[in-house]
Formats: sequence, C-alpha cells, structure tokens
Amino acid sequence: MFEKYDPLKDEMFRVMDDKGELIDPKLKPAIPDQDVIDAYKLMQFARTADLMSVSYQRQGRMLTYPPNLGQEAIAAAAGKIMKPQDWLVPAFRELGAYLAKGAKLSDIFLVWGGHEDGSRFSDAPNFIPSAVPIASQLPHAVGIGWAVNYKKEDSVVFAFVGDGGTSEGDFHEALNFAGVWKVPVIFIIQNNQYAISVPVRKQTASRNLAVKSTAYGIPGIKVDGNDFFAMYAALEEAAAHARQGKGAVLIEAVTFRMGAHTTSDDPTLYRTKEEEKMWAEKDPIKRLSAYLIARGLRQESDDEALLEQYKKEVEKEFAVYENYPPYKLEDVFKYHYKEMPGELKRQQAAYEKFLNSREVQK
Amino acid sequence: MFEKYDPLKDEMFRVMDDKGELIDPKLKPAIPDQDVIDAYKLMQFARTADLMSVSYQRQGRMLTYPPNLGQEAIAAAAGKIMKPQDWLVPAFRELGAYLAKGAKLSDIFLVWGGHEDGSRFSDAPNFIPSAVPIASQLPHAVGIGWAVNYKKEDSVVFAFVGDGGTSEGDFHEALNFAGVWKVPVIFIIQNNQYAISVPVRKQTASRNLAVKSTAYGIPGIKVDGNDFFAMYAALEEAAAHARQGKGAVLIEAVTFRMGAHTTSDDPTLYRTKEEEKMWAEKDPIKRLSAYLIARGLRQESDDEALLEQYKKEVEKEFAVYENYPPYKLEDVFKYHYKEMPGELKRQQAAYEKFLNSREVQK
Amino acid sequence: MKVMTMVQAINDALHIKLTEDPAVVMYGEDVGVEGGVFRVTQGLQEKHGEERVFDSPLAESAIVGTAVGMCAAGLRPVVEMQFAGFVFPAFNQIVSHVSRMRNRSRGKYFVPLVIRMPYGGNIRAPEHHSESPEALFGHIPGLQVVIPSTPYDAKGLMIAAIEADDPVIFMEPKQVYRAIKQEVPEEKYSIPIGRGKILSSGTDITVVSYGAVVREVQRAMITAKAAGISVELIDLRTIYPIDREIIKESVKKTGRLLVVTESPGSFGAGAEIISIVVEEAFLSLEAPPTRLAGFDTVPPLPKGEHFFFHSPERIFYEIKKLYDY
Amino acid sequence: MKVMTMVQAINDALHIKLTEDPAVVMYGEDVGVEGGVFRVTQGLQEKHGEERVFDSPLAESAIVGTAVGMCAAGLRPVVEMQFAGFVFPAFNQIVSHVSRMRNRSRGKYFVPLVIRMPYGGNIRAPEHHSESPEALFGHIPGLQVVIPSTPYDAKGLMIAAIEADDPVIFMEPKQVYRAIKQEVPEEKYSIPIGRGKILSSGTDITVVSYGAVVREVQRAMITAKAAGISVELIDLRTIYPIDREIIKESVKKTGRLLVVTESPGSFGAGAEIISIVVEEAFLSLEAPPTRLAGFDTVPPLPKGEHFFFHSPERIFYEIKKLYDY
Ligand SMILES: Cc1ncc(C[n+]2csc(CCOP(=O)(O)OP(=O)(O)O)c2C)c(N)n1
Ligand SMILES: Cc1ncc(C[n+]2csc(CCOP(=O)(O)OP(=O)(O)O)c2C)c(N)n1
Ligand SMILES: [Mg+2]
Ligand SMILES: [Mg+2]
Repeated sequence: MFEKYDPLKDEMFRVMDDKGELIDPKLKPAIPDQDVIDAYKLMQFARTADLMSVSYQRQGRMLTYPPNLGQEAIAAAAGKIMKPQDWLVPAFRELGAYLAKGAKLSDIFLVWGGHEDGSRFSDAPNFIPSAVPIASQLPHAVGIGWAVNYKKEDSVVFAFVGDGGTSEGDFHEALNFAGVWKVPVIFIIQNNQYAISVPVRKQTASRNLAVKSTAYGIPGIKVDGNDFFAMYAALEEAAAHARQGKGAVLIEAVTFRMGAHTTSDDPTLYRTKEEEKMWAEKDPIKRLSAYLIARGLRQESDDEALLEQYKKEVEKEFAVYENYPPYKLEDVFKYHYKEMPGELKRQQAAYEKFLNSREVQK
Repeated sequence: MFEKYDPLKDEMFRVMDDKGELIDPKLKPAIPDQDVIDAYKLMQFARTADLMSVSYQRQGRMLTYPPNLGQEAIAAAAGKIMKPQDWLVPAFRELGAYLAKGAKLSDIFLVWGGHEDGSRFSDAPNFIPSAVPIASQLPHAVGIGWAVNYKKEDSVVFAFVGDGGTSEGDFHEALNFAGVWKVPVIFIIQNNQYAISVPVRKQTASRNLAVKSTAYGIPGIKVDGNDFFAMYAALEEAAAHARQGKGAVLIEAVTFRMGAHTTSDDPTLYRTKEEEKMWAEKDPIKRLSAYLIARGLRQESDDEALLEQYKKEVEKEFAVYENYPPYKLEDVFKYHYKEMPGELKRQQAAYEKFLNSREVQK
Repeated sequence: MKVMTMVQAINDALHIKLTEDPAVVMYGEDVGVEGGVFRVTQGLQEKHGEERVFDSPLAESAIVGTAVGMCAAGLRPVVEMQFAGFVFPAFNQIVSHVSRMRNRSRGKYFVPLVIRMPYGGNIRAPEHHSESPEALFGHIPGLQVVIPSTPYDAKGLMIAAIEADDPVIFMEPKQVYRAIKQEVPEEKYSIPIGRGKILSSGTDITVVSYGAVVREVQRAMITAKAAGISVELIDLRTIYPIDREIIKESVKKTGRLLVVTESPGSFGAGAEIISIVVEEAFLSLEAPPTRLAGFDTVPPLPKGEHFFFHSPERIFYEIKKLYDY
Repeated sequence: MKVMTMVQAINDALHIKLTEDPAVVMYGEDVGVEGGVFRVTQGLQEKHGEERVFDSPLAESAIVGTAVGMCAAGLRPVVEMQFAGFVFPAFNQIVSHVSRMRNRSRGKYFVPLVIRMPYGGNIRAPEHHSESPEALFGHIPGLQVVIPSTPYDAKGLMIAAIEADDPVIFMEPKQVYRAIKQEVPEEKYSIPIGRGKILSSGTDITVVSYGAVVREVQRAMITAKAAGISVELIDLRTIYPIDREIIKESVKKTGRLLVVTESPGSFGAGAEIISIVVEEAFLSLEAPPTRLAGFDTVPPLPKGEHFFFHSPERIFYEIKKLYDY
C-alpha cells in the first residue's frame, strides 16, 4: 500500500467516500464486523466525553480542554491496532487512543483539571503522558523503539504529532534517528489543517506532510484520516512492517479539527464557515455510521440509547475527578526525585512552619 | 537542470569525469576561460593556505585548524558565482569562499589562532563569521534572505553546512522556513562523507542528502562536488532561481575531506587507506588542472612558480597574524554591548586593581 | 489619559514602533491573524500589513534564529515565544548567537532583537504554561532581561527594548496582562533598561521584587503597615544588567533585605540580589538578607499552585520574621 | 594501586557498569568507533559491542530525547554531549522532560540518565569549547549536577550517577582530563552524590570550589600558607543538590567565605553559595562572603583567555583581601 499511494504525487489513500460507501471493496481491510462496531462505539464514546468536557469547561468545572471533535477515526483505528505490549506516545488530541490503551477518563479529567496525579495513568501501561512542548515527544518514541529492538520485544510504538508539530526540529531529529536506527515506530501526523490559527500552508511548503518521509528513508503515506477503514488498513500495514523489523513508517492522517484549538480559542478569527461546513460533511462518525447502517450492522435509532449510556459513564468519571482528594503540600515536592533531597525537605518544612503559624493565629 | 537530475533516483549531476574530461560538452556552463583559470588559482591558493595552516599548527604556531583538502571546487565555484551584494553564511570548511568574499587570510588565521578580532572580517561585507554550533547558522541565512525580500534587494544568500549538520533540528527548521517564506537562499551541503568519525550512512537513512529538499517544497540536486564545472553550473542556476524570486534551493555537493577533521583528529581510526585512495583520484584540483592543460589553457609546469608565489603570500599573511597586537583586557569586555553595563565595568575595574597590585609587588 | 491594561500598553508600544520605524517587524506563532494567544499583537497586522506582522511556522529555534539573520541585515525584529515554557527549543540560538554575535564579530554585527514572552504562573494553566526562567537568561552574557510589572512600565520599557541595539529578553507577567489598569500616555516615551524603581519608600526593610509578584508584595505591605513595619519596595524592572545602586542605597538605609521572586530559589535571582547586598552593604546589615522564592520544583498544576505562588500572607510572614530578627 | 588520569578513571567506571548491567547503553557523537573526541569511551565498543556503545547522528536534542524514551522502557543510558557548549540544542529535552518525567508521571516513569559533558576552558580551544553552564542546570528542578575534580572522585561519582534513579548532568573538567594522575582502585566503588569534601582543613578562611579551578585554588593555598593564612578548602563535587551542611559548618568555624568558580558570576553558583552561607551562618560572618567568578562575558578566545580563567595569583589576591578585611 505504501508503494501504491505515492505522496510525491499527492495521492491519498481512502477506502470509503464521504458518504461511507466503499470506493473499492478490495481496499477494505479484513476486520470483523464486531470490531468495526466496537470502533464506532469508541468514537462515539470519545466524542461524548469530548463534548461534555467542553461544556464542563464552560460551566467552570474544568480548566482547559483541547477538543478532538472530527478527528475520532484516527485514534479509534490506532486503538484497534495497538496490542497490549505496544506503546502509545501521544500528542494531546487522541482521546480514543488514550482510552483504548486503558487510560481512565477520570484520570484524563484530572490532567486537564490541573492535577499531576492524572498523568500517572496507573491503568495504562506503556503509555507516556502527554508532552506539552510540541513534537518533543517524538524522540521519546524513538528511544522506546530502540529499547524494544535492544530487548528483542515484540512491541510497536505509536507516536502522534500535529501538522504544526512537523515544523519543530524534534520532528526532524526523531524521524532521522528512526530511519537510521530502524526502530518499530509509527509516526502519525494528525493533519487537522491548523496549528491554533496557523493553516498548514503557512507551516510548510512541502507538497503534503507524508512526503517528509523521503528525507528519512522511511515509507510514508497520506491517508484520509476521517475514513476509519483507511486509517485501520494503513496502521495495520505499518504495524506489520514495524513488527517485522523493517523499521519506522510515517502516516499523514488528513482530518479537521471541528472544534476550537482549546476551550480558550476562537476559531472564527481564522477560518470560515464554508470551510467548517465542508469538513462537517466528512465527519468520520457520520461516515462510519452510514457504512454500518447500510450493512445492517446497526440502526440510526441505536445511537440515542448509546449516547445516553455514554453520558452517564462520562458523568460518573467526572464525578470521580470532582471528588478527587485535595492536593497536599507534599504532592508538590515528593515526586521530583526518588528520595527527596535536603533542599526540598527544607523548603517544605519552611512552608509547613508558615502554615502552622497561620493556624496559631486563627 | 534541477528537474533533470532527480535525487529521488539518486542521480548526480556531473560535467567532467574523474580525469577532467567533459562528459558531454553541452553540459559545460558558459564561463569564460579566464574565469576558469582564476577559479583554478583560487583553489590552488586555498589549498596552499590550507596545507600551510596544518603545518603551522604542527609547529605549534596555530591552535587548531579544519582542513579543506579535497573540497576546494565547491568554495571556488561559490566564490565565482557570488556577487558583491550577495551574502555568505559559512559553516567552517569553505576557505575559498571566505577569500572570494574578501576575507583576509590573516583574519582567518586570527580566528583559528584564537582572537575574536579575526571574525570582524572588516574587508568582507555581507559575510557572517562562522557559527561553531553545527547547523545553527542556517536560520540566520533564512532571516537574511527574508530581509533581502523585505528590502527588495537583489542579493542571494549562500549558506553552507556539512553532511553531519543535516541531522540537526536547525537544518530542518531553516529549510522549512525557507520554503514557506520563499527566500533567496542557496543551501549547500558539503557532503564530505564524514562528520568527524561518523560516516553519512550512520547520519541518515535517506537515499542521499539532496532528497531532503522534498520535505520543504524546494528544488534539490545532488552534484559532484569535486567537479568545478558541475558546481558552477548548479550554483549559477540556483542563484538565478533565487534572484528571480523563486525561492530557496538545496544543493548536495558530494566530496571528500582528504585531511583530518581538524588538526586534533586521527582519521585512521575510522576510515581505510583504500577509501582515501579512491577519493584522491577524484581530487578536484587534479581534475580541473587536467581540463585546463588539455585545452592548452595552462601547463603542468606553471604550478611550481604559482605555488611558490602563493606560499610567499601565505607567509606574509601569517606574519601579519603572528605580529598582531596583543590581546588587551578591555578586549574581553567591550564588545558585549554597545555600551558596557555597570556590571562589566565593575568586573574590569576589579581585575585592573588586581593587575596593579601585582605591579606594586614587582 | 487613557487607561490601559498591560496587554494594551504593550500593543500600543509595538504599534508606535511599527509606525515610526520600517526596520521593525514582528512574527511568531499566531501573532499575525489571531493577534497572539493573549491578543498582545491584536490589530497590528491589519494596521501594518502582512509583511510587517505575520505568523511563522511552529518552531522556536528558527523564529529566533531567523531574527538573528534579520538583525545582521539591518532589521529590528520583535519575536514572540508563545509562553516562556516554550523558549527552550530556541535556547541554543539565544545562548550561542543572540547574545554573542556582537562580541564574535567585534561589533560588525549586532542583534537589536526583542524576544517577547508571557511568563509566570498562578493563572490555572496546564504544564509548561507557568514558567519563570529569568534567572537562566540573567546568567547568559550579552543579554538584557526586562520584566515590567505595570502597564506604564511595560510600554516605556518595550519602546526602549526595541530601540536598544542589544538583545532584550522581554518577559511579560501574564498574570498582570489584564489584571490591572493604569493611566498610560498615548504618546511615545521610554523607560531606561537597567534601572529599578522605588515603589514605596520605607525605613525598616527593603523588599526587592519584579514582575507579577510585586502586586502580592504590595498587598502584604498593607498588613505590614498595620503592624508598624515600614517597607521600602523596589521593583527591579530589569534583571540584567541589574540596578546595583538602587539596591545598595536602600539596604544601606534599612539594613534588612527580602527578595521575593516566583521562580525556583536555588541558583535564582534571589541569590544574585543577596550577593550584591553582601558585596555592597555588608556592614549595614542588621539581619541576614533573605529570599522568598518559588520552591525548587516544577510549578504544580492548578490544583496545587496555591502552595507554590506566594500569597500576601506568606510574604508578610517573611517580612515579619525579618523585622523581628 | 593503578595510577589513572580522569579520562581513564571515567572510562573504567563506564566499563564496570557496562559489564555488570545490561540496561546500561552509551551513545553520542563519535563515542563509538572513535571513542569520543577526548577518548573517554575508548575501547568500550570493542569490549561491549556496537549494540551497547555506538555513534549517533549529530543532533543533541534527539540524543537526549531518545534517552528519555529508553529510560521509560527500563534502560539506563549514558549519553555524551561532545562539549558543554553544545548542550543547548538539547536544552528543551533536559528542562521539559529529563528533569520532569518523574514528577509529571508521579513516579511511573523516571529518568536514570547520565548526560556526560566535558566542560570548562583554559585549554586554548575555539569558541563554544570553553563553556561552564553548571549554574543553568542548578536552577532546573529535578536534575542532579555532578562535577568531579579528581580521577578518584570522577570514577566513584560516575558509578553513583549511573546507579542513580534520577538524571545526572555529569560535567567533566576537560582541563583536568589528562593533567593529573592519581591512584584509583580498579574495583567498583561509589561516592555519594550531593556530598562535598574537605580537601584541606583550615581555620581562617573557607574556600568553596569545584571542578578544574580547584587545582588553581590549591596552588594559591601554597602562597596563602606561606603568608600564614589557614585556608579550609571544600570541593563541592555536586552542585545540586548542594551540600549545605559542609559549607555551613566550615564557615561557622572560619567566619570567612570565598567561592571560586570559573563560570560567569552574575546569577552563578557563587551567588547561591553566598546565599546559603548568609542563611545558615550569618552571625558567624567576620567579613562579607565573596565570590571570585568568571566575568559576565563569553570566555575569550585563547589569546585572551588568561584574563578570564583564574590564576593562583588572582585567587591568592582574593584570599588575602578577605583575610585582611
Ligand atoms: C514548543 C511549543 N511551542 C508552542 C506551543 C503552544 N501550542 C500548543 S498547541 C499549538 C499548536 C499545535 O498545532 P498542531 O501540532 O497542528 O496540533 P493540533 O493542536 O492542531 O492538534 C501550539 C503552538 C507548545 N505547546 N509547544
Ligand atoms: C551542535 C554541535 N554539536 C557538536 C559539535 C562538534 N563538532 C564539530 S564539527 C562536527 C562534525 C561536523 O560534521 P559535518 O557537518 O559533516 O561537517 P564537516 O566537519 O564534515 O565539514 C562536530 C560533531 C558542534 N560543533 N556543534
Ligand atoms: Mg493541527
Ligand atoms: Mg562532513
């Protein structure tokens, strides 16, 4: 597949059209119907959580949140392809992949709600918490991939980055090391057309983002990121490639951020209604839903109950977050080193003394 | 030409073969014979200076020095193409280009001999002193290119980097900005096969270095860097492209560092005699010399007098360097800010007080 | 006079310099169309064109590195790091070139560059959005490090920074951005870099501070005053080159020094200021010069940030301790 | 006992850890085939294979960044920055990840990484080859910063650094690399990180120092002794976490402190040490604690470096001044 869809010619791999019809049935990956349904559910669950997060934020119950709206197919496909021994090195807009890896939604809320305890993700092994500095996570993925080879393990590393992230030096250095070291890393660019307000055409003059693979001697492919099947097929092949010891792969997943950059962003400043409408028609959930309905694998009316159930689940998780025990002074200090150095103990003690003095005053 | 020699197919542009015979006379750029002779002389002068620098260093009269031996054609071609209004943003192995830009050899000796005054290069406008941190000069070149566009000037920026330098994040960021900003910058990679001891194949898995242009939407070409005519033609076309407002270009100049990395390096640790011999046969000076002799433009025997004269010139320049006035205390301080802040004045005064106390003791 | 927030005051300064000097250009992530995530450059692209104020790709090293090149070619760029926590990819360009080009070229090239960055915390932000790395910049020879605490100072210092022929790291306390308003002249004025300011005169204790935390000190001073402690408050405004004189004169008078900073204590600005005082006013000291700094930790995420960022209570507690020494 | 240079001692430590722990791997620019530009890793690739000791592409950010990933996957990499002056491209990885991964993940992931780098000057080297950025690292929460001054300490501290579960910036004074030889046990031993060492006991003045300049202090002490001044010399060996106790106890005894460092003074290590002394031993002070640091300048190129790097004469001059205070 990687040879067939040449990014130098700007070809894009698609399996479904915008209406959810198969373009060519032979392109459809061999995936059991039930798995497709599960993926659809994961996308719906992620979207429910996503929309609710935005509204929690509006209610002042959440600090900030980066909506995934419109990008759910990518994470869902990755979620389906990743095996338990695989690693996930996320950017920050792959909620479905987090969940698939075992991350509890309540932990995710904790992160965005402003508590480091969330990023421990105790239930999600082989999952690195988000690195906020854009693209700086990619070298980590390569290092993990190197360790996988060194330890002769059977793992693949799934590493995410945004279109804006491709401009950072760390993108380049990571992919270059990945090429030389032949590491089992799949780099997934979620090209959602914008980096905050900056459109891709101001980000790079390259034909597309997949061609950047040429610079590193690794295969690259441009994929319709709103097409679950295309993403699934591309990731499946990439994972096989990596697992066979053939090294890294670059996938550009073409998609659109239908929401704001984060809850503090105002997209009307930099994009048009038309653009938003055009992309709304390519909504990955609508497309997969149409496919499933056409095949009789589900009914339109199923959604209502499903979404109602998901809403309750999200509420439950949000309650866990909201009732999380308060932050303690020692939480500021105790995770910086295995054993707290004297300097930190001294600083904590000084603060405690101050707190005690206030108690005395009261 | 950039379309004809596809780096994706690993094609390399050459005009002469290893013996200095034209491969196809049509490929030869239209360059007056006298200019070719001048270029040959520049290469010989650079080589003379280069070899003498190494021996000065061995005599303990110079601190460290990075030999250019074997790479002279690239800098000479750039030297011929650069116009007075053009900018040179060097790496550190382009002696001929420095000289062509007006840099005095005595200043170059000052730099490597350990005096900042050399890097002022008063006689060389539009020439940025070497940036030692590898590849960090490339963004500067792009910024200058941006300013050229902004001020609607007719300049081109010649920016050099080594093969090792292509791995740095700054290489990527600079070329990416160059693509988006459409700046008149020619990036010249001197691929001399090694970064100190590390061969190119450990540096990147890309097919060659010219293909990296694809990642930035700019033209790229792989050129025989030991072929003066090929370099001249490629640079001429690149400069025209840039001057016409078409933006940046990437040229990979394939060459070989015949000497050590610097005078403190020992190449026997990492490369073979065979390899060195193979490349010695491609010596750019031998090739151009053969061409000129075959055309009757010069005689083998001319070299002796020429080199003798050059040796004297270099000796004269070296004497200027060796007799350079001693470093003064104020030279440490006075160039950090336009006006010295109080803090620096205080530190200088304290040191002067110490010096005076020593005088008193004596 | 017009009443302005710090965001407006800086915007005003940028607008003035864009208007009067064609060598001034401005870019960075989201600074053009959007006007910056904090809207500090809002409207400037409309007013001065896409050629003068524009969005760049997402790459801090190249943002700073290209600016170095522009300076060599005679321009005076003002670039933005979206947050101080994201300046680190540009660190090599700053340490190796911005600060050194003048010395390296013995004055042939210099870098009249302003690197703007919102810094500091206590605004309930995610990781990497609350950093105060000013002490790192203070240690790098060749830089000037400016940190205003009010809209008025921000405008005057920004004008001075753009006009300076040497690079300025211009750190904007984002906590102050919209938190206070002040009368700010609409015309051009500048405030010299390298000079602190006595915000209140006092006789018992000198407090040296800068940036957002100055306001918390002022709040603490209300309590101090009530307790009969006369505090002299110095807003440094520039971290490097530091105003030795103003610190020295004050401590010679009061005999007591408290430095209040929000960044981690160890190897921080407090240590530098204490050392200056020890060097300049040792015999006047009546108590050990003291620093109240951030902990030697990453700023905790919002649920824990109240422990990290100084409350007026904590500041008063330290003032009192020092007074009672 | 075998007599070793610092280069040999570090090589020995690396060899011991490579031998006993398969989780230890080593890479960087030219560290494999060539054994590093200073030959610190010489022979290790032959002995332990290309899989354990190897050359990487020329990219400091990725060298450090990939090491962070290896740590997450359970390895204990040791990476080299070819010179401390070239660590800055890796600064973001160090500040944002090396130092923070443990806190960010609340202990789930940690970074038992050693970042080795030859540092310091006075070796007649080109620009960017003489830097001493230790104070920058000292200010970054989550790091440990180790600087040995002798072959013996270098070996023991390197063993400790590799075994530590938290990151260590391991700065090797290149001026010392081959300049002194010392008896060094061939077996494994370790020296605890965070502990200074009293190199000579004395009663009049405490000198705190570390790295290459310790030798110059020792030379100055010969003159001091002749002049009847009894100097207590402390080699810090670790810059962070700093050994507060050893400094405090010494200055309580002597009442006088001189800090000698080679890096620029402002916002430097001297300021931190002075502040510690002021905090811990104010009432014992008989003279202002003083710092003799590098100038606030780029280290001058070789023709001017004698002005910048401290001579024993200059150190003695400062000792004497302090003694006479
Ligand atoms: C090094 C760095 N610079 C700036 C930022 C601020 N920032 C956060 S997200 C973002 C845009 C990212 O765009 P993209 O990579 O396309 O990802 P997307 O948000 O579209 O998913 C920016 C500039 C950052 N987090 N890190
Ligand atoms: C950022 C940085 N890292 C490391 C070095 C040390 N160093 C100097 S030259 C060199 C190799 C450069 O190789 P290449 O780019 O191929 O240029 P060449 O020396 O072959 O001309 C290295 C690693 C440096 N100068 N800068
Ligand atoms: Mg994006
Ligand atoms: Mg090379």
